[in-house]
Amino acid sequence: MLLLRYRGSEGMVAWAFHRISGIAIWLFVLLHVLDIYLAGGNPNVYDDILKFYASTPGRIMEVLLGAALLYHGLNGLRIMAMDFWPRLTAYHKQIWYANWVIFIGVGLPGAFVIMKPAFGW
Amino acid sequence: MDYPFDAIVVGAGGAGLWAALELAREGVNTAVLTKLYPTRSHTGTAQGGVCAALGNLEEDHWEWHMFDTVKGGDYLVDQDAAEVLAREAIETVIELEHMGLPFNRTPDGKIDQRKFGGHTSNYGEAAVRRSCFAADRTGHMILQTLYQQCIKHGVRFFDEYQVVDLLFEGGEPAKGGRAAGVVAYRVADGQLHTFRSKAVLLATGGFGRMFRITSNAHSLTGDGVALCYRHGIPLEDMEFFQFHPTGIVGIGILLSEAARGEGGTLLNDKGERFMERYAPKLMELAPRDMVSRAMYQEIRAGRGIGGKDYLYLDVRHLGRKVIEEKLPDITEFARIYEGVEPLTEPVPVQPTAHYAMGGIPTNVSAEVVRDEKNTVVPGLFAAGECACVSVHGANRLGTNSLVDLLVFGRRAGRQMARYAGTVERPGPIADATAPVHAQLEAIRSRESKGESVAKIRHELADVMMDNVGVYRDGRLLTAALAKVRELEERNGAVSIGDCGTVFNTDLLEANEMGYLLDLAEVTVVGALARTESRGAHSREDFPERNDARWLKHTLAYRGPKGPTLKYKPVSITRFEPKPRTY
Amino acid sequence: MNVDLRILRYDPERDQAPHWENYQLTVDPMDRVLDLLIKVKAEQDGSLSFRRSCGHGICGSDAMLINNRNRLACRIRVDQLGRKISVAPLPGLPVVKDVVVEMSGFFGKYRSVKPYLINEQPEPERERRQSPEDRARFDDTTKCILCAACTTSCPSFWARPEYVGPAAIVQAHRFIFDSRDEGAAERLEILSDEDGVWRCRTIFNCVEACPRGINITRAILEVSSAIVGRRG
Amino acid sequence: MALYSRSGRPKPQSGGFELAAWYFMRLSGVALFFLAFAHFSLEHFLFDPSQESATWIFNQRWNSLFWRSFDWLLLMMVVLHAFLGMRTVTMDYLKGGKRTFALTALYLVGAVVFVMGTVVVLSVPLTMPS
Ligand SMILES: Cc1cc2nc3c(=O)[nH]c(=O)nc-3n(C[C@H](O)[C@H](O)[C@H](O)COP(=O)(O)OP(=O)(O)OC[C@H]3O[C@@H](n4cnc5c(N)ncnc54)[C@H](O)[C@@H]3O)c2cc1C
Ligand code: HEM
Ligand code: SF4
Ligand code: F3S
Ligand code: FES
Repeated sequence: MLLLRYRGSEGMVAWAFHRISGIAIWLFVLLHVLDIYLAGGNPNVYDDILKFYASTPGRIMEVLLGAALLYHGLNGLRIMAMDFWPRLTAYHKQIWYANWVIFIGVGLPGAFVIMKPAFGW
Repeated sequence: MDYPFDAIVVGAGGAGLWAALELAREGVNTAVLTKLYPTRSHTGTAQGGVCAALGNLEEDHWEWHMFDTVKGGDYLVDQDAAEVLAREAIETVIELEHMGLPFNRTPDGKIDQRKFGGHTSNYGEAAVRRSCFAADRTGHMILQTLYQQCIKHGVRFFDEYQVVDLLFEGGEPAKGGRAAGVVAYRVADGQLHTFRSKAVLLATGGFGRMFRITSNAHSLTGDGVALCYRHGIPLEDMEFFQFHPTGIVGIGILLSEAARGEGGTLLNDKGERFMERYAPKLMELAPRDMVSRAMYQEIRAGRGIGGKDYLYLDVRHLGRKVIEEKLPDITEFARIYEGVEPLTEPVPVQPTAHYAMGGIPTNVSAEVVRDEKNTVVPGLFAAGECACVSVHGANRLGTNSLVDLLVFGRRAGRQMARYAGTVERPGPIADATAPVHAQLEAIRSRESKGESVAKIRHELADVMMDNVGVYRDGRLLTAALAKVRELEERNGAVSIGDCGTVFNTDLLEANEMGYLLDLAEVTVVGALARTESRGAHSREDFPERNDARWLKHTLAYRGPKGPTLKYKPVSITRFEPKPRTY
Repeated sequence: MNVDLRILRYDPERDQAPHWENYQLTVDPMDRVLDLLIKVKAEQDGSLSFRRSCGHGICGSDAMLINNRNRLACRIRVDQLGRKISVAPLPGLPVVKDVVVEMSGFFGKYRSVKPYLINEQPEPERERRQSPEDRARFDDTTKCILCAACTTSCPSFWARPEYVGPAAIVQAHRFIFDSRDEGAAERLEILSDEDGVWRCRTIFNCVEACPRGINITRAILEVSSAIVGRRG
Repeated sequence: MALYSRSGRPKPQSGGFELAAWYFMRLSGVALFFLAFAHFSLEHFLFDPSQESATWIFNQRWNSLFWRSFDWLLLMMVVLHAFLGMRTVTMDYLKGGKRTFALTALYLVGAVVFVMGTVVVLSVPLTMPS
């Protein structure tokens, strides 16, 4: 598999993550629309689903979803910035690293807030 | 396969492509055959520029350019040809601009020009800005631009078709035969094809690969020149081979004269600008033969860097801006291939085998001529480095090769179009491929017990470099001749490691080795005979130029016992020979 | 220094499929991979096929996959790679033999973008004028040597071989942004096609691979911006 | 061997659509950046799933035209953005019949999700007794 063998650099990793996170979010959205649809028809089932979201595995899933969304969103902005100001391509790696700084800076506290109830805090 | 065409161009460097373009514009049914993809041709490596007396920055005249060419060539230049070169340089450069070549520009938008070795104002007074350039990628841009235009005009290319024989109708050229086409080996599958044609142009480039340290591509093995020689056409002035002063130590990759044109200097071990002793007026911008000799003398006198066989090229004082904007590629080369940073360190350099002044004799219409009386071989043309018009005489000036390609490539195309309109296409030739087929099969079928081609190649490169280099003498040349003949003998029994048909480069390299050996022999024999020093040919046993005896072109014919030499006069129209000082 | 050289060999007349062969060599750290290949061919196996010409990164003959990255064999030194070196053909193109790949598709795409100056105005007596700034506008993309390292490093091209590819876009860019050229509209039309610039996912493998240091992605995005600007 | 030579092809086929899709990916991307993060923050930081229930949704969240429109806009953007994105991914890795099949499935699922979401958003009565 070329994709795994070829030694790309930051740009290739950024793209791979973007693609993977995009697909992951899409799968979640499918699920989410389904559950909210059920809520319309049968509120009790929906309450059960919400319980899952509030459980520890549910929270881990939410953290992962948030991470995917955050990465995808930040990298999406990176791509768009370059689309509209092509000279930024010279700094594509730096922007990517900046994205990670934001990702950690926003993501860690966010994850903490979401996970807090799971530890009973 | 048998392909009928009206014109065939062998080689897709600058010369071949411009000829093809002219033919396409005239609507002649043309094929270009090239052993490499066209954009891989060696023209693409030319860095410095192409001279034309545009006078964009200071006063300049084509007569001055012509004079410099004649003097630079140590008066062995045919002056009628030099006049054509200098005059038409101007219109061809303008035409290239119209084709889209991205020249560097002056602030008012004209083509920018810079100084180059041996190019002067007012017949030798001072260096003049005559070289038109596109950074240090002039050759690359010429090659690309011409290829682009060929695409635009729908030229038909046969990429990776290596021409291995020439076809004649009505006997060999010496018997009055006319060119009838070529035999080509398709590299991808090993098939032989015949291409029949009214007119055939050879534009196969040089043959620097016979030397160990050379700026030339691996593919420059003199195919077209050797094929002519094998068909009885004499070769002209082969003893003149130019050594460029600034090659990368050990491997010969070129650091363009542009570095000196922009103000770079040459230093010896003591940090002296030694050129002031050899050419006080032009200094580092003296013609290449002189600078290379000066370097050899410094090295011999023990003033090479650390006593070794190289010197320094120093561009540090030019500043980052000039270095990065005007000399980007050669800066890269120094970094990659020597691990040296030109911004802060001087770059080690040594002379490198660079350019063949000699080659297939032609007239100013690029028609191949076959004897002292300049009898034309009908339908056979040559242009570019493989040809000898002769505009470079005993030593080519920097940038004049590109001018040569443009001017005579264009002339070749136009003359071929005219000629093709006047004759019938040759008919199919029985067994056209048989001789080469036998020749290639002989190599292919040899048992893998013999020596390898690589061994012969190394030995040839060594002896040519050491004995037939910048300085020569009778003893060294005699020894070289014996060695070359021994190698020819041994080459008859080499074996190869690939017997297949698909992309068999082993077979082709073995075949090319034969060409190089032929040409090496002619070079040595010519050099041994010429008992004078002129331009790039410097005999230590005959250090003076001798116009009374040697102001004439060598013609080497293939004979049963090696080359036989004849001579033909030099055409002198405007400038009488004078001593050559700078 | 000793190196382990691994080459992905394939001879269609003998082999079913490509396979790795190992070669032990004693070399100088300043040697380039091309020197190694020449050495193997001279001393160990004459049947090894590869393209080469200029030997110094100008002709574009010897782009190949070296240590899992596209580069020119004549521009990469042993000391930059270490003791283990692997050499394979450019990815994504049909293999002819060993590291030689079929280039006609690549050049076909190059031709499809009209890579030549289009200007039907009568030619002036002297050169057309162009300011140094206008000249600088497209300088980067004039450097391309059509080595194919970029196009064959692009995951988008691997996925869809129909993608016109970075090299062809670079060539188009060189003309679209040349103040003397009048064919920009035609080229933008060609490149706005579904296999044109939109296939670029800003992966930057091309930039990383380009031996001429061209900022290819910038060129591609400038072309797509030009398309957007023209239509939008 | 001229497997993927494009030379000589006279006119591009679907330039307009590709351009529109490219453009829309960017526009919807910007929109989503705000919408999706607002949505995610609302559900996870302002509130927490443990405090939420179906009734909460109907009574609080969706008892406002603004939030309903907000969620519906989000849904619309997500569906279009993600489906254009998935279209690219599908076209990259699938060929021939498989590609046609996957694309059709994708469009169907897209339409279904769109309809389902819209139905929920519209069918819940706006004012319910608290
Ligand atoms: C490093 C370097 C820098 C230079 N810089 C300058 C400079 O600044 N200015 C200047 O004026 N000159 C310069 N020169 C010299 C000049 O570039 C060359 O002399 C010139 O480009 C030769 O062009 P050509 O068209 O004759 O042949 P090439 O460009 O060498 O092309 C030869 C063609 O012939 C084809 N061919 C060869 N054999 C066969 C065969 N058997 N069958 C089919 N095809 C064949 C090849 O495929 C190729 O297409 C430089 C040379 C070098 C080496
Ligand atoms: C948070 C804000 C978002 C931004 C800024 C954003 C931005 C982008 C951009 C610019 C692209 C185009 C990439 C390219 O052309 O190379 C893209 C692709 C994609 N997006 Fe988003 N997006 C966002 C949210 C989402 C969401 C919520 C989903 C899923 C439901 C999603 C799924 C996808 C998919 C599947 C792709 C295609 C990936 C690919 O081609 O590799 N995106 N996104
Ligand atoms: S853009 Fe760079 S990598 Fe691509 S073909 Fe041109 S030179 Fe090679
Ligand atoms: S690698 Fe490919 S996706 Fe674009 S940035 Fe380069 S062309
Ligand atoms: S041999 Fe010319 S680029 Fe490597």
